[in-house]
Amino acid sequence: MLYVLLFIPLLPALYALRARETRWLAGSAAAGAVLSLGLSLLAQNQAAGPLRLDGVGLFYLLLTDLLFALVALYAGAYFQASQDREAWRFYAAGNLFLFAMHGAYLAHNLGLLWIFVEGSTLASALLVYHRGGARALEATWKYLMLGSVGIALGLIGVILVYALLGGATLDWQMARELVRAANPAQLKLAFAFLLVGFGTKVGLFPLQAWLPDAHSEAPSPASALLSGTLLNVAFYALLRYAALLGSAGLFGFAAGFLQSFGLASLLAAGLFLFAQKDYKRLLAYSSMEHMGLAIYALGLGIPWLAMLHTLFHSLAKTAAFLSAGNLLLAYQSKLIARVGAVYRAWPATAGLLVLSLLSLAGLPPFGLFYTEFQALFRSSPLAMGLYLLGLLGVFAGLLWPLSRMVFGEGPGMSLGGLPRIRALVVVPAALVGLALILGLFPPTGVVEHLAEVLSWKL
Amino acid sequence: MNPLIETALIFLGMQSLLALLRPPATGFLPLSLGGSGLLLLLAGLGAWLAGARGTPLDAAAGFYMALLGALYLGVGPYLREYLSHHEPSRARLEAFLLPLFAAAMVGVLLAPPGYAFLFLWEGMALLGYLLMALEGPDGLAGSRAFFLASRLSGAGLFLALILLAHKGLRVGGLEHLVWAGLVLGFGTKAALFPLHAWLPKAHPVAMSPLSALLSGGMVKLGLYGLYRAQDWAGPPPEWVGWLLVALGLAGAVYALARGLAEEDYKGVLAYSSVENLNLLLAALGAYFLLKSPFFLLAFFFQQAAHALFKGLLFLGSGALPVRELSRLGGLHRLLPRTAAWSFLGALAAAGLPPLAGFLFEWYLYQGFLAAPRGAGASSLLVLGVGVVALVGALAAVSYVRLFGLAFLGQPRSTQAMTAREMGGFGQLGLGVLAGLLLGLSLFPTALLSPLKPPLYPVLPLFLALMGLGGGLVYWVRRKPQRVYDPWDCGFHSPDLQGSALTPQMQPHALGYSEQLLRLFPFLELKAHLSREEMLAPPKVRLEVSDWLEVMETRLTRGYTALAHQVQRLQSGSLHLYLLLQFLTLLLVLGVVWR
Amino acid sequence: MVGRKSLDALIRLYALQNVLLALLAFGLAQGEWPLVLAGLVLLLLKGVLIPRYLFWLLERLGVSHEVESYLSIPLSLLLGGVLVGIGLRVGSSFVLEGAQLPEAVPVALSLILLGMLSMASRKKAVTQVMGFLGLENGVFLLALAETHGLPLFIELGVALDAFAAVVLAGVLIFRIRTTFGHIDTARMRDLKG
Amino acid sequence: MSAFLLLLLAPLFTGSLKWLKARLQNRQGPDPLYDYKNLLKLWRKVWIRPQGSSPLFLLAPVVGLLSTGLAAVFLPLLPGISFAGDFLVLIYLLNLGRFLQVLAALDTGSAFGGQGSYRESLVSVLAEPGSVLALGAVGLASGSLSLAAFSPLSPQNALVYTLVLVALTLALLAEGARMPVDDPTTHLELTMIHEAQLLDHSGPLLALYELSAGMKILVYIGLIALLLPFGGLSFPAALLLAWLALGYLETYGVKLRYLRLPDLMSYNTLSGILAVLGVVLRFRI
Repeated sequence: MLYVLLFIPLLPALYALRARETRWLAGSAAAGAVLSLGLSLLAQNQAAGPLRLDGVGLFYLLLTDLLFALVALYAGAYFQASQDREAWRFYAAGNLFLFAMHGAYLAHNLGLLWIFVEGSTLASALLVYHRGGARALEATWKYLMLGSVGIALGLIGVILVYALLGGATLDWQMARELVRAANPAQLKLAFAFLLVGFGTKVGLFPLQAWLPDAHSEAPSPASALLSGTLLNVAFYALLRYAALLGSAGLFGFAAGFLQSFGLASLLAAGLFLFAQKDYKRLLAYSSMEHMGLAIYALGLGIPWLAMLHTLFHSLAKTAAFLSAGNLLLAYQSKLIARVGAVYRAWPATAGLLVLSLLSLAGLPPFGLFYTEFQALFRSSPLAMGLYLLGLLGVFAGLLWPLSRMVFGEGPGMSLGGLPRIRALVVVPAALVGLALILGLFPPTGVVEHLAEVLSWKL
Repeated sequence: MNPLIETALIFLGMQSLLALLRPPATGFLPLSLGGSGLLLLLAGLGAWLAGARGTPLDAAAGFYMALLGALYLGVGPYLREYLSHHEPSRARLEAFLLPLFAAAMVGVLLAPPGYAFLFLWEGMALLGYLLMALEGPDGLAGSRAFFLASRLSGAGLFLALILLAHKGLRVGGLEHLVWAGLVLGFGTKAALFPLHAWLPKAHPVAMSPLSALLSGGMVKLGLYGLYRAQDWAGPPPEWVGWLLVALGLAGAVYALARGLAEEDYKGVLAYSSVENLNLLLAALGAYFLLKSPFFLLAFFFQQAAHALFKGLLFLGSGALPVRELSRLGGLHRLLPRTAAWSFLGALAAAGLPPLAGFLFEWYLYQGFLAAPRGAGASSLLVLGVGVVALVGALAAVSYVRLFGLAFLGQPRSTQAMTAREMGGFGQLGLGVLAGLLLGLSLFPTALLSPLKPPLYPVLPLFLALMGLGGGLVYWVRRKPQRVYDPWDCGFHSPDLQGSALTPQMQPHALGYSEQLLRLFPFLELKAHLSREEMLAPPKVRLEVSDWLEVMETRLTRGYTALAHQVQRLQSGSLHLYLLLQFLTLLLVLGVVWR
Repeated sequence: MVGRKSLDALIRLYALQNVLLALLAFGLAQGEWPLVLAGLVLLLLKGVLIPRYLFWLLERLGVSHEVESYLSIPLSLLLGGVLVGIGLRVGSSFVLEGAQLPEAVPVALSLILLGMLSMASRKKAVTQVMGFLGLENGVFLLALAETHGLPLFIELGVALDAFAAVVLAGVLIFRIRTTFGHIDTARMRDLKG
Repeated sequence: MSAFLLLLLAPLFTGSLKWLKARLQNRQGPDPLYDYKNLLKLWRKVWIRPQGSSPLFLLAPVVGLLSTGLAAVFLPLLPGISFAGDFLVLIYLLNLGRFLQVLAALDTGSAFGGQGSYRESLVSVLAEPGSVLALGAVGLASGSLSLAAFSPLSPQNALVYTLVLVALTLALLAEGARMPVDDPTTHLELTMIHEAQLLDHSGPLLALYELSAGMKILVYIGLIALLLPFGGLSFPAALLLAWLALGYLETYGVKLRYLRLPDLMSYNTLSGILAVLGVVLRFRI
């Protein structure tokens, strides 16, 4: 069953190489994702070979499949509206990407996890590249280089961990048992490599360089996938390793790093956001902020909180990127200064943009407000101060573009021929609605329950 | 919970729902918003007068709830008329958001300090922002400033309330940190100088009923928080009192002076709000220091009074055709009722007996005069008397200028000749607030009875003024009179049509206060001479530069420069990125080794 | 690898390095078939396939076979020397208990550092790929030195990933050549801020 | 009670002051009772309502007189109403009158009215802190905030009271629109402060204004009288002193440039501040 689950996405990927009709491509991709969504619910706690689906994996798998299905539907409308004849590239690469994601979440082996994370990098590089062009090429190249180096550093970490486990196994369950006997000093060393390696992919502060480039140059549905799902997978890897360190009794050591990197990302994101001129880069830096916050929450030793944070972030950010896609369709420019008066030109998109951005800014009634509150609640006064400062900076950075684009001056009604395809609005609306509901009733208990498999020890 | 409050909240919820389902649903506003206002007024007054303690409705919270209720009662009918002039799509959104905003404010009063409080606090800010942002490009800067300040306020509260929740942590200096957070959080919302900068930007751009709710209601919640925080965090450290008094008094003078340099009608009102709030904060601070009942009386009474008269004035401003004072004038002819309501509001706001504003100053003076004697620092509080007197005088001038330039004299522009009076519902809303204001002025004990207030003979004074004044007016009116043009130094000639006076000969908005502004060193007056044509007489344009605003601009510029510096890390050079990655690795490894 | 100015020489050096690595793997294998297999794959993939691919690439690209760097050759050598020094100096703390070949650990570290140096300093896209490959080799050597070698399927997966990355990079280099007319990554600086 | 007294005395005071000034300037001068006649004459005249003026035009003189009169009610020259904080009500009632007067000056939209309006505003801002502080200081020194309980000048409080008297005198000059703050006899509109606001009021309205202006001066004289140590004779003494001093001042003094007013009035504020501090920090001579 798990193998079926693993390979499901390859079918639509193969189909995408042959078919050219956008509607069918979107349908098949979404169907694949929905199918695996259902299957994964049935497959919890099953194991097969190096694969095993535990609570945390299930959580992220469900999230990924859900987002992928929605984004695939949206992408159908998006490529149709932008008259892109090469949508199949997106679906082929996207499904390959989904395959890698499935692999990563199903893998119960740290080595296999690494392989699939690297695979997701490659597949997502294809997503970023899409149809090419100078800027996309530049972004892809930088992404590939930085990502590869990062992941290679991560591999060093994996190797060191493997060696520390006595070269016996990389299986997650057994590793947790064995790691207690490992030399702590050298485990720390291994963690340093893992942190920088996977941290590059998560987009933590001084390692984030690829992130805004890739997010801004990819087609909007791909940006949504990158931000909503790709960052999660690297985060997931770090989550596993942090748990491993926890089993070894070294969590305190990891916590310092995680918290520092988290706060650094948050604070830096505020400054990056403040001077941003391109709204897709803006959203990318916001991703850096939220991954920083998730890492920080992880550093606090509350995995369920970090998971919840990534969940809310994924929902909101996907909605935001999809709304940004609508903007791009309507205004044909990624510059904030070129967009204005969206609330008159396209009220539905304006509403979605406002809600998703406010959600990202951590305002109630959305979930990020809850997770940020919980994280603050467990912080020391100093960290709390920095955290609040960072949140303010980020908010200041997001607020102006939001006001400017949605309510500021612009062409108003005169935008000719808006794409009137329902999915362009319905999909992000579904995401925002979900974010709203989950924000009002945060599924804390469920996530806590799922995170129990990490058997977190401080 | 109190069934009255529940019903009121249901009313508000229903209104929002209706706006969603059967747009624009503005017709229900008098009933829903106004009705909920009445219920809240009753429920709040009940709790306040009964002196309830703790949950569900504390006496202090009840006071504020009554205050909000009174505002809703007036704004509800007014809003129905006001929104009917908006496009239906926008009116629908406003009819949806406004009740939610109103409900959030009520919720803040009911919420215990903690997650729910912060949730509602930030939600309130969010709704306020959205309502303001719907104004479009004009409201951009204002709504942004409002939201930013709200988040700053939220940050302070996050800090304070979370530390408060960790009871075990409260050792040593943490107490001070809690209060610092509270002062930052609630102070920003209550426009504590110099954190007030957002208010004069935000309130003028909001639509008039919203300005009334913001200025009359929302900012008071900051004061509520600071007062109520005594229950949550225990008595404040001494520095809190001193800080509030010092900043409050300084801010009151500053705001009035700055308001005199303001040309926007609602801007002047906003600065007046800043003044009142700062004076209230000073009163609260002095209460923290001296525990004198006079300050408490002043504090509570003026909040109610300010809510009513500022609500009245802001609602009245909705009928103005333009906001610039230098383009208004003579509006009493076109808007006789609005002029009358605004006049009542201005009298109260200027702190003149027998209306409510004076009683506040009366209490404040007595409080400051009762400061302890001797060498202690608190004896210096007596100088507050002088500041209050200055503030009183400045406030009077400010309102003379506001009302005089807008409603009296000759119209200064063609727009000022096209104003239209509000219809029945609008007048009803204004009338409700005016009635409440008058009632509060004449029967202050009805509200203040829990505090056992001393009073001056306000009712006899009022009756004497009305009786004798009415008699005299009647008498004089019956005397022979003629209608003639105003005195123009005899330049009047039959060739000219009527008087030789032109509207441009009236004092200009800045000209009126120019001499006064020169008294205040933080305001720099600059006169610009400009000629439209070669031989035309030069026009003098006065410009005020405000030291505080200059600082603010510099701060923003500095921050932007910093952001640009940081952005240079993302220079586009892959090699730099790789180097950064390498250095990060080395850094982390270095830390591990150490 | 740091000092040479010719790309061809660089690729040959890389091939040689891989052959040596493969031999090392055989040496350490002690008859264990997974290691032998891994060594074989390595030999095939990295010793033969990738160098050939790179040569083919260079030919098709029609760019000069010269290394362009931010650093002059002496400086580059100097820095390389320093990094090797660091690698050898701190290498000991990377030697884990039960390492197979403790002596190789510092060498592996030096390789990794040198790989990163060449990636960060060299301008041509191809040279950056070369740097990455050097880095990868360092990682592989480390794996060999520290452990028995990773489990087979992991090893294969890793190799496949590396190969895919290089192929993808090659495709991208082609596109870069056709789009920009050069393969100088230092001049691709449109995306900033 | 005091209100009626002041109402009756006001025209006498202003009228005789004109007479005194004329005499000091070697002129014949009007009858000291001239103002009574003048007021009566004005009261009987037709009044002009300027084109487009508002009800405030009529209301201002009425309220002006009433508020001054009601303020005088709290002046305990004759037995009247008294309570803690009554001096504040007194001051603010005067403010009420001025508020309407200044507004009404803007009503006609004439250039001079506006000018007078903002000049008067400046004067009020300059004068008010000093007078309130001064009266507050007296209240503190007497241990009661009610005018009736104000203790008179004595060696113990001499320093404070001197300061208070300086402040109140300056306030009298400013609020009463006398030299050197304002010139009540000027006929040049450009230099007017108080008179400029009355330009359009005529007949009975002008009469009301004149009467209340006179009363306002007397109220301040009454306040000063409260501080004098002559018992029942304090008020007549204060009246006499003020009468002489004003006559003298307006004969030999010159009007201060309007822009220099803040310089003069800063003495007022300073005295007020010092007086209050003197009480609180117990300054002694």
